[in-house]
Amino acid sequence: MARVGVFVCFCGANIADFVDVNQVVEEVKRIKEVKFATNYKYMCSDPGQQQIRDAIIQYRLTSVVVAACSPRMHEKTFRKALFDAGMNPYLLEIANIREHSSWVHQKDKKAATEKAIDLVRMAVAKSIANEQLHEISVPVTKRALVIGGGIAGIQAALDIADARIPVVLVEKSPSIGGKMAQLDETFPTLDCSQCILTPKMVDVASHPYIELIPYAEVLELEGFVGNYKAKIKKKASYVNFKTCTGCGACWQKCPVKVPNEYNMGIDKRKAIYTPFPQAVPNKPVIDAEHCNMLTKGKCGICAKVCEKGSIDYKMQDEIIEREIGAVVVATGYSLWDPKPYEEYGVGRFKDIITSLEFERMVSANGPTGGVPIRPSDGQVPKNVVFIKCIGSRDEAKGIEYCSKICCMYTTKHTILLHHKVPGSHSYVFYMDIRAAGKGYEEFVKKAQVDTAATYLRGRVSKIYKKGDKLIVRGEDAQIGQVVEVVADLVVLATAVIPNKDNPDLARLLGVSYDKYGYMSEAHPKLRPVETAKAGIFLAGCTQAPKDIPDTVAQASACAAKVCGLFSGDTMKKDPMISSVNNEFCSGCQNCVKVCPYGAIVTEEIPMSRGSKEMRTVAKINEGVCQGCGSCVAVCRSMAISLAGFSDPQIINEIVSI
Amino acid sequence: MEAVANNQLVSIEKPEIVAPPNWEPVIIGILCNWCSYAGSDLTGTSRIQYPPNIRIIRVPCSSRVDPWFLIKSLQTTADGVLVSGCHPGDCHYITGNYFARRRFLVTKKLLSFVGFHEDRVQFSWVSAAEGPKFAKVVAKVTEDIKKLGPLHLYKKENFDK
Amino acid sequence: MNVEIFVTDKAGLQKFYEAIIAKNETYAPVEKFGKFDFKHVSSLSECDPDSPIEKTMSAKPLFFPRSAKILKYTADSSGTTVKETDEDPLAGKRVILGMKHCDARGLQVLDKVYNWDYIDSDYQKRRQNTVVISTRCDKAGTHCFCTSLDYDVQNLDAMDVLIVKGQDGKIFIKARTEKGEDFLKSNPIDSANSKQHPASEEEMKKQYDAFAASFRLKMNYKEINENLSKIFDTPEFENVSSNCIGCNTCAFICPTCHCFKISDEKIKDSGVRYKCYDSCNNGYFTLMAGGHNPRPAKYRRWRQRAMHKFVYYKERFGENLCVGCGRCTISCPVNISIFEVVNQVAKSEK
Amino acid sequence: MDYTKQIQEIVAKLFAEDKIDVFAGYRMTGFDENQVPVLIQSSGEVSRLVFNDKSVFNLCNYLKYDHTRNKRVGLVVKGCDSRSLNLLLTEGQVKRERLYIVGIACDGVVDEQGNKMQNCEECMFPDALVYDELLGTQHPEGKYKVNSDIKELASKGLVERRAYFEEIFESCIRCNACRHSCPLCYCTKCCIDQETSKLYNGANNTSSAFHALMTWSLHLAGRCVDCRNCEKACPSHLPLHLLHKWNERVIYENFQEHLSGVKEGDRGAFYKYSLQDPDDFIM
Repeated sequence: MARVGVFVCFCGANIADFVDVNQVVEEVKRIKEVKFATNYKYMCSDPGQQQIRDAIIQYRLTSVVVAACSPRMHEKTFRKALFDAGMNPYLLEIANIREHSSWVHQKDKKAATEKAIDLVRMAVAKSIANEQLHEISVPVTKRALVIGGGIAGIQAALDIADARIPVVLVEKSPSIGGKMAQLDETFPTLDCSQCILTPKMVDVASHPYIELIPYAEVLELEGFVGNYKAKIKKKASYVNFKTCTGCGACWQKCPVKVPNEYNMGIDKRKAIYTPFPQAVPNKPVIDAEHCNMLTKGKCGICAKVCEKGSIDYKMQDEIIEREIGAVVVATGYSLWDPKPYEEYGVGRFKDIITSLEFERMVSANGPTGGVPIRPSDGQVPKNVVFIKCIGSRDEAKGIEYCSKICCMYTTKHTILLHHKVPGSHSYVFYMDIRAAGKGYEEFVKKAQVDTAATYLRGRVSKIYKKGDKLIVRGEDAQIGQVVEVVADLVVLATAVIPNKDNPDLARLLGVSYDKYGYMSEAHPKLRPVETAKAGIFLAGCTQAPKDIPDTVAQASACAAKVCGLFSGDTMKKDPMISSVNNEFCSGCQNCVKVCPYGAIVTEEIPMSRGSKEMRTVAKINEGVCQGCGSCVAVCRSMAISLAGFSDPQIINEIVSI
Repeated sequence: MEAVANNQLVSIEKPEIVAPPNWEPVIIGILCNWCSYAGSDLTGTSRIQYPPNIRIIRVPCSSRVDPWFLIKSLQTTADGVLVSGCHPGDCHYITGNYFARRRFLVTKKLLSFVGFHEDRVQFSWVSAAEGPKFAKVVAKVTEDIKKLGPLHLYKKENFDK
Repeated sequence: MNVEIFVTDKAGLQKFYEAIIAKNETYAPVEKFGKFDFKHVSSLSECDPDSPIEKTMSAKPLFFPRSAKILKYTADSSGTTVKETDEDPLAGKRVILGMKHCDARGLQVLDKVYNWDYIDSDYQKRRQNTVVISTRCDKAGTHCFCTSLDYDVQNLDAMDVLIVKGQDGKIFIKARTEKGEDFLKSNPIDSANSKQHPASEEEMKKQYDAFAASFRLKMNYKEINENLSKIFDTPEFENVSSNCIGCNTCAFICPTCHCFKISDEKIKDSGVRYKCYDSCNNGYFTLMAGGHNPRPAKYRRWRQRAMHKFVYYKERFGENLCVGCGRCTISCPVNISIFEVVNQVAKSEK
Repeated sequence: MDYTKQIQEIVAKLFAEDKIDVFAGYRMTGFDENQVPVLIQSSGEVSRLVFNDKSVFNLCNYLKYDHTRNKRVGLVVKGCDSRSLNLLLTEGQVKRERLYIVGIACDGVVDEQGNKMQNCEECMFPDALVYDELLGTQHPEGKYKVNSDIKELASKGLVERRAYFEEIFESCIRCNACRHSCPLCYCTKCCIDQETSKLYNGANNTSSAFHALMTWSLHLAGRCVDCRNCEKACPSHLPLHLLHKWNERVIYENFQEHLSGVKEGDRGAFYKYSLQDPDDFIM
């Protein structure tokens, strides 16, 4: 026999002013199962909770109804109160008489009170059908997969590995380092990117808890939080990394020249190459698309010069499997192709370059030895025009959002130009200068003073060629006039966009993504690191454009999340999930089709006890089920039940109004 | 029929049934936890007023709503039912509301075919940010059902007054 | 008993019916969706007392309704209170027109069951307050075999008034019980042209003979009673029931099936307890709370049905439970005939 | 349309080659022109089998009961029957390798009075869609037509429709023959059985009949193949096809012309969705 206790909260005046709380208590006392009912000024306060705890013991309550604010507010608080009194916390029901009654019917106390009584009756009826539930524990494989070896992936991998949790780091290209490895100096401190990044890269390679798998891709991820299984494709590198010493004899002798991606195509690399001198691992790979031996079957020079015999032209892609418990996605970003800006002559004028090309040029290890040049004639430019918001904040041609980093790196570029080319002058066309960040505004201010760059607020309408110069025509909105600037070089600050294959990867992982292709976090404010799929976390520009400090912070947050997940041998999970009653299940498997998480599988069970004949029934994977109830509603024989929202609970609510 | 002349409310399905004076309909609102329930909470926190006829039931997702619930509601306590979930594409459970949408349409049409007025069961998408919309939806549903008069079809014993 | 037999014609019968309906709470076969079911009527045009047996449901629900309220209760903090139900809509004084003889026989069977170890007062009240006017069929239905069973179709105690349509449009009306006599006194047949017509009995017998001759099916019930009781374990039951789909229809429309279940409908703080039809063909009929089911297989349930109709009931009450109306065969979705089944099984080897 | 001889030959061969344990077919009632389903266990009984335009009952119903479970079954299917068979295969209730299917290219069957059945007049798929062997000449695929009863009822007013359906639900005696005769109602425990349902506590009265029939028809919405087994089984002769045909129409018109059981692997309309599904009925 159910023994329900009802606790009605005044919420100060929030409820009591508009709902007659005494009448509510009197009315619910008439319900057969209600053995105790009271009200109090603040039920959530400690004395309020104490009343609940005392009544549970004194009246031997079998369930508790708190009539107060929304369950989204204080469900946890009151569950804990039940737990402290030795009662199963899931025997609590909350009647939301504040948000659903007192606050929305403030002009009619009688109606608000009647409604509050009904809401409490419903909660009482539901609570009678409540069952004791226990947190579910799922075993955990304590190994993390980090996808992407840029600064985000490196940071996450190191932080997780430092907690002595094994990490598998998968990088698509032959070396880790990512976009940050291509940068020269970083804002706002102007410390050299390589100097701060390469030690971390080396740490990754030598860390006992990190398994680095370069030149590889994730093909498949199955399973659920704590129990994923990943299939990883190791692309054929045609070089045996185990024996290769990285001496470099092979790429020095290779006769094939290919545009160098690392340097944005400004110079050439060979068909067998290491992407850059500080690459980790510092082992060459053969670019199968361009290698003469692999395309035409002729050449073989690298194999001849390799003393260790590490070259293996017959190498095949290899698929390996790893069992893992959590995934950090840190696949980075791409840059927007400015081709739609035809009026600027993008593509026609060689002396219009992108910021990253400029970055490579001014980089000490860059193709031009750290001095910017005009691609058209190799001259060092004196007057350089920087144009911001290329693609960003442009609904017509590009994307709607702000790419966040361009203001800062353009400022940095004016400084670098000022340092590297004496007598040069920068012009910056901008829409706004967005310098929110520690030391950012100061950095911008100082740069403007030091470089004496000309800042022009306005859009560029046209770029045309006059002799060997480019004429940049734009509007200076501050003086309200059209201006023309004679430029030796134009640098476009192109927008940050998600990688093209982000949606594919998101689908493969079972994570949602937004309209641009960025993967979606579980909550934009309160769960910015998690995805809606448990055990998969996001770091860096996979989620949205970010600068290096933000990326590193998010990566470390991911690591903290992963470590938290792995803190025990099992993880705890909310028990409000579906379960199948085998006796009722007829095995139609329609539930399998509607489950958004693939949490339902089938199993064969004996027809009856001891029978050899088998029949198929549905089985719910506790680890994967998120408790949406889709399967419950489509189960015709009512074999599936959703704990916390079972059919008897809801029907009880319906009929008790 | 005399009562009708005095502008009293009659049940639209059974015109012979006249609503008692000061009759107020009971409407059951089944709301998904993540969008519509949160939206209704926002209506509360914003102190937006709406008619008090609705009684709210929380479910995790609109896809949890079995047509059963609607039938049972109409047969017992309710004069009308409102089911509300996340906007298409916004489902917390990815695809739940797409499946729910199909069932809702068929249930609504079937009920109207066997003689329930279409407006007895209504559906809405209300996001967690749409507090004002929730109030508007409730006001509309209440007004609609008030017009339809009391429901007296296939009621269970205790509810056929 | 020296009873008057009234003779009238079609028009007279019509008037007789009309007068009854005008004066009494009357129930008669009403057609809905091509099937006649006994309903309350307020004019003769609504109903057809001569409805064909194949299309007519039995009158059993007027005495043993498909679902009857037993009691009402409320439960609140002051305790559980049992209340009287609403007035039984079937308990008042009433007349039934056009009941078939087989249904009347069915009532006699039910009388015994409901007057046995427990007296079902609701049933008794309904019986006492009802005047049964039974019309003899003109000819046998396809699946009828009432004439070859262990009862005299012409003389059934449950018929208060008997109507027989004789030759030349002559219609004979005869009170068979005191209740019937009283009824005819208060509802006189106004075009009665003679009383105690000397040849009436004979002409009625003649009609019966012609009626009896129209039967396709003849059952040797003695042989069946005897053989069935010996062959409980025959595998033939499995064969005859193999195409049964277990739908329960046979029991629901049978004029003598009398099993019921109790169903509570509790909503909010009050509830109603109902007594509803149940069927031994239902797989859950014998399911016990502990999970054991003595009749899990379909053939066992079929055997129960056949044996109950022709063996068990006879052992206790001395007569067959089956009245030979053929309704189960007509309504069976797969046309299983109880006549065929029992004959086939009775012939089988043990 | 009479394939008695062919079917007898096929079945005799199947038994001779030991390909099946049981064959579901039709036999004559023995006293009139109508037929009864029959399950044949040996070649000796083959001569009882018949097939003509009186072979109405959907034999797929027998695939769901104990006596054919785990046996190798042969059966005759018409177009509508084969659609229910497709669904049974899709929903994992029978294994294809256990079946030997004699498909019929059906010219339509007749009711007990000899009139062509309404569903045959409107049939879209007269030929068996899944079979091991097909008898008869194939027909072109029909066009979707809205059922004439549905059209008529839908044009009526709300009060009139309510009154009509009230009669239907009042006349229901809750025997559940409709459910038992439906080949797609194979659940081991039914949600509208008081004995098994967690929730259904129904008396055999009108409100329960309404609840049960509505739930039942919604469970068959997007699955019903219009074989009309239920309607033929109903002892009260209720026009149950109205509920199903109405749902079928709503689903066909709104959900990308979904028709159930047309091919194996195609599930009911409620177990898939499309982004194009109507949304305008939702506020």
